[in-house]
Amino acid sequence: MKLSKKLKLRMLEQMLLTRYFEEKVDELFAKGLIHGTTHLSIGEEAMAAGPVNALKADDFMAITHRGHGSCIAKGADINIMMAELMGKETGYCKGKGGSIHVANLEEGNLGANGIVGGGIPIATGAALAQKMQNTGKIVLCFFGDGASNEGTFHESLNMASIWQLPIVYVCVNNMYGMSTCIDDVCPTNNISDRASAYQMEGITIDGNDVLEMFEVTNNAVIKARKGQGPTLIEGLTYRWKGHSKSDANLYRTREEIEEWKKKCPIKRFQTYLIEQKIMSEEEIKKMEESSLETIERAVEFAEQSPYPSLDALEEDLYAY
Amino acid sequence: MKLSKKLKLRMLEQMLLTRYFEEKVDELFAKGLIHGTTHLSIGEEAMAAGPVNALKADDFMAITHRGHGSCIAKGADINIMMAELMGKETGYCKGKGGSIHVANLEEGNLGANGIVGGGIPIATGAALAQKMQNTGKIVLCFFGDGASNEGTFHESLNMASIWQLPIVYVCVNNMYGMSTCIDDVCPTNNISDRASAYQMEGITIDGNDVLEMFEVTNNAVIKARKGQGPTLIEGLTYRWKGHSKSDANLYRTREEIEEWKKKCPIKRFQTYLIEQKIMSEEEIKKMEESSLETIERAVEFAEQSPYPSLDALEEDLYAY
Amino acid sequence: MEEITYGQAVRDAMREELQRDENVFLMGEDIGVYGGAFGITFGMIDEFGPDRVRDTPISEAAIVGAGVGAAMVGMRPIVEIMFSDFLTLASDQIMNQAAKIHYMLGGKAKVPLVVRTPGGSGTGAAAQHSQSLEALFAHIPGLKVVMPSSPYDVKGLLKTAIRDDNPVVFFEHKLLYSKKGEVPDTDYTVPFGEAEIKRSGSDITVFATSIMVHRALEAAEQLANENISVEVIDPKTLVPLDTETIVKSVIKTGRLMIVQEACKRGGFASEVVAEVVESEAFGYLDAPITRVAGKNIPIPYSKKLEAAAVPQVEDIVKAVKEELLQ
Amino acid sequence: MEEITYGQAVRDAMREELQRDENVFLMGEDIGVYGGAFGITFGMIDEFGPDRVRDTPISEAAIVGAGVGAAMVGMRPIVEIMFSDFLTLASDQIMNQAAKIHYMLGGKAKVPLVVRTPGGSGTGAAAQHSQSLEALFAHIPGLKVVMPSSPYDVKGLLKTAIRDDNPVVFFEHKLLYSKKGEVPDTDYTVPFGEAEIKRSGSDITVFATSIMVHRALEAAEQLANENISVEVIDPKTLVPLDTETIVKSVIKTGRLMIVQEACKRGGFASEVVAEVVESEAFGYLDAPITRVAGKNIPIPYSKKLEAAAVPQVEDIVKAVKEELLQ
Ligand SMILES: Cc1ncc(C[n+]2csc(CCOP(=O)(O)OP(=O)(O)O)c2C)c(N)n1
Ligand SMILES: Cc1ncc(C[n+]2csc(CCOP(=O)(O)OP(=O)(O)O)c2C)c(N)n1
Ligand SMILES: [Mg+2]
Ligand SMILES: [Mg+2]
Repeated sequence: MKLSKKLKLRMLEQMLLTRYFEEKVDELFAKGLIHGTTHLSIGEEAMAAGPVNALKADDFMAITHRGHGSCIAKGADINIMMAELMGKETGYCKGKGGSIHVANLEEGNLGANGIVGGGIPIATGAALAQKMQNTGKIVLCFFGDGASNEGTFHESLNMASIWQLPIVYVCVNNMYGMSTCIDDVCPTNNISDRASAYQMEGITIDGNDVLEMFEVTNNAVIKARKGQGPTLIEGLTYRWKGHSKSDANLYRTREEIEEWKKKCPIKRFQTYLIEQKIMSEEEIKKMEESSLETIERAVEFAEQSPYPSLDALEEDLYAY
Repeated sequence: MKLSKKLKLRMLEQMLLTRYFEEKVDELFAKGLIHGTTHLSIGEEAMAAGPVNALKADDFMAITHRGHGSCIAKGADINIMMAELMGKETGYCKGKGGSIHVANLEEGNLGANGIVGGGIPIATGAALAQKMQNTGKIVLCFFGDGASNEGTFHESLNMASIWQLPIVYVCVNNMYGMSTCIDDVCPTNNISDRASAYQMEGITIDGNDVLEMFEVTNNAVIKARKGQGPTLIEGLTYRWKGHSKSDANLYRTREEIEEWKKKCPIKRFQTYLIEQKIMSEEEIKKMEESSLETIERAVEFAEQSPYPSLDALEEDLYAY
Repeated sequence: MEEITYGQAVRDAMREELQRDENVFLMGEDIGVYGGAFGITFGMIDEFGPDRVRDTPISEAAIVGAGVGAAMVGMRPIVEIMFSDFLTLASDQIMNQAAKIHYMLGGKAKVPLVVRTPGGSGTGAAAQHSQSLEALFAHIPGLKVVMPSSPYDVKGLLKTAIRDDNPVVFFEHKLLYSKKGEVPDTDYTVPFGEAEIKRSGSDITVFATSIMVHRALEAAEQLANENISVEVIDPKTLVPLDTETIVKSVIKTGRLMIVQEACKRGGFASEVVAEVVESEAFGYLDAPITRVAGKNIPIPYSKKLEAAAVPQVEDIVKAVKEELLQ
Repeated sequence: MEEITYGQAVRDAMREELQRDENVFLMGEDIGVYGGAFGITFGMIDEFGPDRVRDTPISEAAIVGAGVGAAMVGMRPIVEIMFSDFLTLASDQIMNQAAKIHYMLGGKAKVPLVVRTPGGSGTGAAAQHSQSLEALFAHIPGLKVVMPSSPYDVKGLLKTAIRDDNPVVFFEHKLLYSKKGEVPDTDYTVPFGEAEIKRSGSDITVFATSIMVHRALEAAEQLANENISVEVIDPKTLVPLDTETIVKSVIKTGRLMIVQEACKRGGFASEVVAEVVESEAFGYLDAPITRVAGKNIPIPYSKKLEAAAVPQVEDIVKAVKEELLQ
């Protein structure tokens, strides 16, 4: 499949924005400007940009607690995201949600979820609605390797299969659920092996290859849109940072981390773009700089935004 | 594998007792002498006698709402069972549990469960305990085709596999969960196909063939006892009666029911026993009569037993 | 006005809403050909087809979760959980997802979902099929909790629930399904948060929910023979709760008794006590507020035990007399 | 006596019980090398091995369910649910299985299971990681519900829980883990069902749970400067509840305030109100009983909102003063 230059540039930019966004979040967290908990996807950027770009603007997606990259790929406004993480009134959730609840239905983002596996049935229901309403839209559902052990995974994939729903399940297999190596808690070689339990196609691919992630997802999206049912795609990737704020990384080796850093999905994509003469080093440099600026502006925006007023405390409980 | 005559006779007797017990329950229910709800396994008797006889007396089992046959096969006292169904003080649960909660830990019966799929993790935990305590005992876990769509099925089988627990899962596939045909809610051909999602051996066999049920379970029990992990065995069978008390059977055809009645597991076993000259028709007749008498005596026992006194109402809430 | 059963009223409400709004649909275990465990949806699959009267696998968490997801993108699902005891299997989707999404997302999403489910004891179905779990859901902000007692109410409240843009947990009562009452043919709704004085009286206020409304009314009738005048209030919805009507009544009668089927400890009755104690009615109380409630035990199977586990008419009669002596 | 943290006290209780009884074991997500989300089990896997400090898949229902099964056949599992909000995923196993098995089976089986879990807000973890859900479990007969507030209590209560033959839901508080207090080196237990007067006073009784005990004590300290004498009662266990101590105190002070972090509506505070109103203390009340509780909203993320969602020391001070004016 031939991808346009424009799309490739967009994906690189999203990956860069994600990387810089999260590096900044890490920094702000250390400084106490972002509080609570936040989960960084540094090292996994291809797993967001690849699949999400296979969607149309009005398709839906449900994401995980480690979802900054998917939000950005779906077109989230970085300013508004940053404001949310700082707990500001101008954030996506008016400061009420924070990092693990960023959502924006207008952009088709059904939201991150603080409950591991909690978003899988929700995505499945959104897909059911597409089918019932004949919208031609599809749903992309992200979850982690660890989440595949939740009962909701099983119930949802089964439902999607028997009803042939227009949904694509993407498992971000970064080898660990918190400290727990997936090999210790999942007896099959691949998580995609579980698809057969639902008579579903299951595919495992290199999650650090944004082009492959795009293509494989795109095929699954086309299939889903045609009414040919769901697919389970597993991308193999790695989280460079700790699970969340307090993680001594005792469950994995420094070597393993370093090994994976060498497989950086962004570097890899950049090398490809240069080798294929799609971008020059110069152009990449520029994109990096402008992305960094975008993040700086977002921090400014967020910092200058007000905190929600106490009047907002009991608002938004019920819809009217 | 060569089964002793004694074992074969015992299995036939258990199957007869189950059949007569449940026919009596059906009758008593119609008369209003048994109330609430009760689920008959008539037509599925081989699925209880076969697997359960592969257990030693001190092995454990967890059963379903449709569990009279398994109780009887594990050695339950028919009198006490009948008393429980009539809500009498002399019943297994002192009249507090009823048909869907018959249990007897002393006989290794962890209990029926009113929650579909609710017993699967419990059985799995009992197996974990056997492994940790190195008892050499194993656990047999029954559930229905419908139950295989509950999240607990997935979570539990996964756990049993990663920990290589001494447990044998037996799926009683009677084609329906209430009115819902398993073909409509499970996309794979067999439920045992799901075992591969847990790197577990999965086998589908004729659930009306008590000898095959015994043998296949027995092999799995031996394997489990050796520490070689769990197995998922699916037996194909059929429930002749409605799901529970009020079932107009609109979801299946009279022909289908009649077709399966021809495959009666008891008749089939009796024919085998006669053909193999293990029992004479005369002996079978005698066994039938004595089994019927056992049931009649159980009814008498139960009828003569007192209802629990109101003083018992708030007893047994906490263990001391 | 026709006399129809409570079960029929539930069905009619759903039928009319399915006709009115193409986004409304039903989903649950065995609700199609079987018509659900209590026959409530019987025949509806013929009228609306298997798409809109959708049989599901036995997967409570995913059933409700799929309802949440469908609701977020514009549908108005009515999900049936066969027995309210099984809500425990879908608790995360109800309590952590449906209830919180609107708030957590800063008001940017809504979840117009109805979870219908029968509760209550009296059918001999024992501990795992007989609970009254409304208090669990009333405690979780973001949910609305409904407990209709009559055919008229159940129909009007269910319509309100379906048209509400928020998640509603709708508790029907198994024993009420066959109860008859007058229901108009015309489209009507019963508002949330408006209690009804089902019988007016002057000696004591009895606040009762679901089937206990009927037992309280029967008790009131008996007590009337002894010249005791009982006012019976049915809140209809626990969330929102019409505290005003209760407070007014207590100010009038000076006495309050709360009757619920659910286990006493931590039941919704306690909440009503606390609300009234914090209200202006406190100063008007001539006697302590009492709760007549289910015992703190699982529901036992044996018939007499089962009946003794929850309030019966005579328990209410007795409790009112004792209360009046104080 | 040594000063140790609440978190350390939890760990010590488990270590000592693991040493004492070979049937005790731990099971939960990331409790091994990681030491759990709050580091409570850190290092225990080295001491007791991966069999007895068992990391699990992310499968809350099966974790608790496996605990139930293991408990039924003689083990004494301590199961950790990483955040108490996730209890919703294991509700069926806790409420319909663990809680009911002993009763439902006519006393023939027992379930000596402890479900340990941190609750509470204050860490900025937002709506799905900050709840106080004790009321849900206190409503279900067959469970015991514990809410320790100090290092001494948490250690002694956890030991009691582990040695108890019934299922116990044990709520720790995230913000208390670092709280220090004196704890004896010798083996001791703290009994269930015995409340403690953490500060004695004469003007008003304040009943508080978990972290609110500390906020109430601080409020009492401030109020003492204004010559207001506050008695602070910590029930330690909600089920069983030591009503007697509360009633006595109320008879003495004539006023009762209940402070809880959980959402107000349907919280355990309401139960305490109802119990006291039904007791002999009713006649001694000089003012209405009030509840100072969490707002009826999910916990918001933004810091100031989060703090405003639950009672703080100044809220208690203010409420006590208002109460004394009545
Ligand atoms: C139901 C539930 N259980 C546990 C947690 C705590 N928790 C948060 S993230 C996480 C690991 C999830 O692993 P995975 O699905 O692989 O996603 P990853 O964090 O690796 O992106 C855990 C255990 C949770 N948030 N929700
Ligand atoms: C969690 C739960 N959901 C639904 C039910 C209602 N119910 C009882 S039995 C049953 C069908 C179960 O089907 P299956 O597992 O195939 O067992 P079978 O009845 O065929 O023996 C259903 C839906 C229940 N008891 N528990
Ligand atoms: Mg992971
Ligand atoms: Mg079946």
